[in-house]
Amino acid sequence: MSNGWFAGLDPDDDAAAVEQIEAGRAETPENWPQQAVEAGFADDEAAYYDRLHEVTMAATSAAVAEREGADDQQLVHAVRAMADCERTANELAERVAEWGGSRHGDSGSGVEYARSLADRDDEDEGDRALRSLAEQTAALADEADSLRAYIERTAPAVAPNLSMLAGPVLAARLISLAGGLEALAKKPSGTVQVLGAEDALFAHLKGNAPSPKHGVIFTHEYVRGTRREDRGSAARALAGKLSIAARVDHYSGDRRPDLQADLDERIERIQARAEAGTEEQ
Amino acid sequence: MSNGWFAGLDPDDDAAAVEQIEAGRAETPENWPQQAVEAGFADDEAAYYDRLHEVTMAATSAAVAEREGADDQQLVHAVRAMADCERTANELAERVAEWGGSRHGDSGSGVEYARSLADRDDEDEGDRALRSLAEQTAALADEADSLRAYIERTAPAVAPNLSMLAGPVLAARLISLAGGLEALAKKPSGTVQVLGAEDALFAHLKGNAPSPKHGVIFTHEYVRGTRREDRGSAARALAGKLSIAARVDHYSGDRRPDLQADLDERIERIQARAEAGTEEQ
Amino acid sequence: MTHPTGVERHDFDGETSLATRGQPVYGERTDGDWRRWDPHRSKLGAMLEHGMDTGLGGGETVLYLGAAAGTTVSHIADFGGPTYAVEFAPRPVRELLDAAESRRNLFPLLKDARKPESYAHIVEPVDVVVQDVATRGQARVATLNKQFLTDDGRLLAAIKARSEDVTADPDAVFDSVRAELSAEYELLETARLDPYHEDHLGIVARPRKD
Amino acid sequence: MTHPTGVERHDFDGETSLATRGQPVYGERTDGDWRRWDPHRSKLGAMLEHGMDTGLGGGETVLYLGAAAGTTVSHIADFGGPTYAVEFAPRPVRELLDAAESRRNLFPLLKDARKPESYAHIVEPVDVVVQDVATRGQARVATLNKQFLTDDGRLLAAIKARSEDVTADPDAVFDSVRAELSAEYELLETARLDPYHEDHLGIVARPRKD
Repeated sequence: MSNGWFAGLDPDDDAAAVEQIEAGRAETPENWPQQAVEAGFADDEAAYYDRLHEVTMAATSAAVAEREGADDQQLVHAVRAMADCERTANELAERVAEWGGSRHGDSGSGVEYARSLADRDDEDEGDRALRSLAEQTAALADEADSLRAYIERTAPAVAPNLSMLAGPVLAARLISLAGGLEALAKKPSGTVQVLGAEDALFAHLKGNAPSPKHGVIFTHEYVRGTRREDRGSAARALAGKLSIAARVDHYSGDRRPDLQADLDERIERIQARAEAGTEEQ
Repeated sequence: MSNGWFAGLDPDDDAAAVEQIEAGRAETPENWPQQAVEAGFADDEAAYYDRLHEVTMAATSAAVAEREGADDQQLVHAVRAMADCERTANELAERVAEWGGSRHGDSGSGVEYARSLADRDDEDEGDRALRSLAEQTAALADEADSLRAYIERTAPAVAPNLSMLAGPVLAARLISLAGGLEALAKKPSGTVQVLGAEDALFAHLKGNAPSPKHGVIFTHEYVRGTRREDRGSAARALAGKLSIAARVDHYSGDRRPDLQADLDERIERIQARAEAGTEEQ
Repeated sequence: MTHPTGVERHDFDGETSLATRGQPVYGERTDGDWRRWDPHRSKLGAMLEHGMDTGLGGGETVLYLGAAAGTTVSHIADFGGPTYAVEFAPRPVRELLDAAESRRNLFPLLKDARKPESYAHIVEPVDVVVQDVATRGQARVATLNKQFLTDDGRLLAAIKARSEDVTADPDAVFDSVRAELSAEYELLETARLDPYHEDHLGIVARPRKD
Repeated sequence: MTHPTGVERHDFDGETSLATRGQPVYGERTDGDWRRWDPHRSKLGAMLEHGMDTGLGGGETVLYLGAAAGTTVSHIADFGGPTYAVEFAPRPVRELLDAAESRRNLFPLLKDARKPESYAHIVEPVDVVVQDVATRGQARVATLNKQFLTDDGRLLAAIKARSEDVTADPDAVFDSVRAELSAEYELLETARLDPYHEDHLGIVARPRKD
């Protein structure tokens, strides 16, 4: 015999009812309306159905919100897909460059070269085959661009503060490396600082290298544009603000322009060390 | 001072002249017609130019034939491109399956699933982005098919006997693994037998595994379709005939239907062991 | 063909169509309280327009698999009894929730129809299982959910050929689905749903006794 | 503008055009012995149609880089002296060989114009270097081959913008090529080759003394 969703529940306990709708299980269906009335959960079948309606509406609304709020998962898929397209476009572009070089002499490389082949006249079947491959390569690169545009539109909706500070693509990358916005929000800023530097981190843990100063956040102008000796400070400052932004985005959804102002000021002071000739204490 | 192409040559030695046109070098150009007459290579400048015309026509014809005969290189590029497209199509298909699964529930995988997404209605931007990626994946798979068709048309022209015995795609793969038709023709049949099994071969040489019985020729029906205990014999017989075929294709260009008849007979005898219950001696 | 109680033919801009009474859901035309049940939008509507003998009389307890945004299931709830609506994807369920707001007998569930154990603690035995899931393994879904059907219950399924196999010939797909379904169901009637829905097959079946 | 000896204007189907005398090569129209030198097919032909002062008088010794299938170089050999034709790709050289069959002063060479040492043992100092190589580094090719030009020789080059950089603005590309070329050459005249050839620049230059 199985238990209905209402088994053992207080008829007024909404949270528990929703939990049972979402997570409860049964081997076989049974005459739940009758059992609910017999168990005293409801006065009669009409009252049971009223309660069932209330509870399924609430549980399903909550489930939808939870699944939809996982639009960060869509962003993760998109940014991984963009990386896949960029990588595969480059791999095919190498093949195109080798093949093209054997037919026309060393004429170039990369996706740019593949695009230029799209305009050539075909002299024979080999040219046609190569041009088809070159067009495919260009299309893959275009797909990467298209995904980039999608990310630029979507990331600010999923994580507005993080996108403000890091730009939409870096924001999506951090979310992807962490495995989700919630996961990112739960990481300490020291971890956020080195997300994406896994190889360097591993080498450090094996005793082969100093600890990495920064992971993918290196691509941010505030780190890349800071002189080498101050990059650690800049990375730390940036990672700190990004962590706060991720938490605000996940837990509250408020807009926080003060985070940008604070960050700008801190970076300015760090970068000013270069002119002042100040060494980091 | 540099030497002209004719330096030290017998004026009637055509082969040596062609060799010098092709392989000779000089730091700087000099008044070659004058030097040739002075050296006695030609009676006068008119005679020099006549000889130069003869010799450049011959040398350039030979060079073109040699380069064009390297259409095996085009085949190599095409089969490597086909492998690249198949691999990248599958990589992107994995990404599409992950992304699609998050939006629609586990609905499938592989390129087939990606193709099915191309027909869905878009409900929102995320659907559009995913569909675009799915279409790109399908296009890559189509490109692999297109290259396969090119290889099927081209391999019999480049290596007719090898294509007859192995089928055009396997023929192209063997040529690619060897690095060219000439390189394949020069390999002993024992090496041809295990081309493509480099990982297994390496493990064997390190002492970790028995020697591999077959490489990419495993995909041939004559090996794959033979029972396990006779596969070594079948692979040896096939590799032997493929080696002969490659040599004929590279050196002479004759058609040799007898190779197919011999191979068929040998494989028949090997496969007959299964019915006779004969163990390999 | 007698219509179920609560389903009538009405005139909408010069064209007669099936209709039920309830809050409009998807911009359908109305005639007073009656809203048009568009066979082009609804597979079950198409099955009824084709005169298939669904056995519906009105007031049945229904389990609907693949409720999507609620187009069809809202009509069922208009003339049916307790109606359990199962849908996997969150996006259309937002709209299903709107349709269920004004229908006290419509119970929306964000669940996977391939995992009946995840809603068997909620859904009672039903008179009718209506199925419209665009996924592979549609016969399997019907088989997994047979446990909800009373002995004299009905399965009303719309099978989409392209979801099973996008490259194969639809007739071949339908034959295969019918064969697999026949293990657990006795097929009473099948009909193609053209012109309303291309490459779809409507099936009326009853469960075989185990 | 005086034409070189051996180059005349002739009438072809109601249109006058430059022409030379020799075996037809690429299906061009003929007027008796004279064959039409089509400026749409030939960059040098376009430069002459534009009235550029190439300095050609007829009978020059010429090194032609990028001879391709022989369209232009065959006309040059018709009115020139010893003509050395260098082309990298084997496919067009098949046709170049056909054009050279009947021209005893045309010497075809399957060589790489970026490696002059591979033909400097064959090619004597020349009066004119004609260049039409669709590759990156066109200025560099001209520089590498400057050693073949006599002090009062001429470089006649057709520069293709898209070969240097397929994404950049052609004028920017031409400026860059001109700048690089000016290190080793004095540019005497430049002109765009529209409408015959889009995004091409014709250049007449003479070598600077080292």
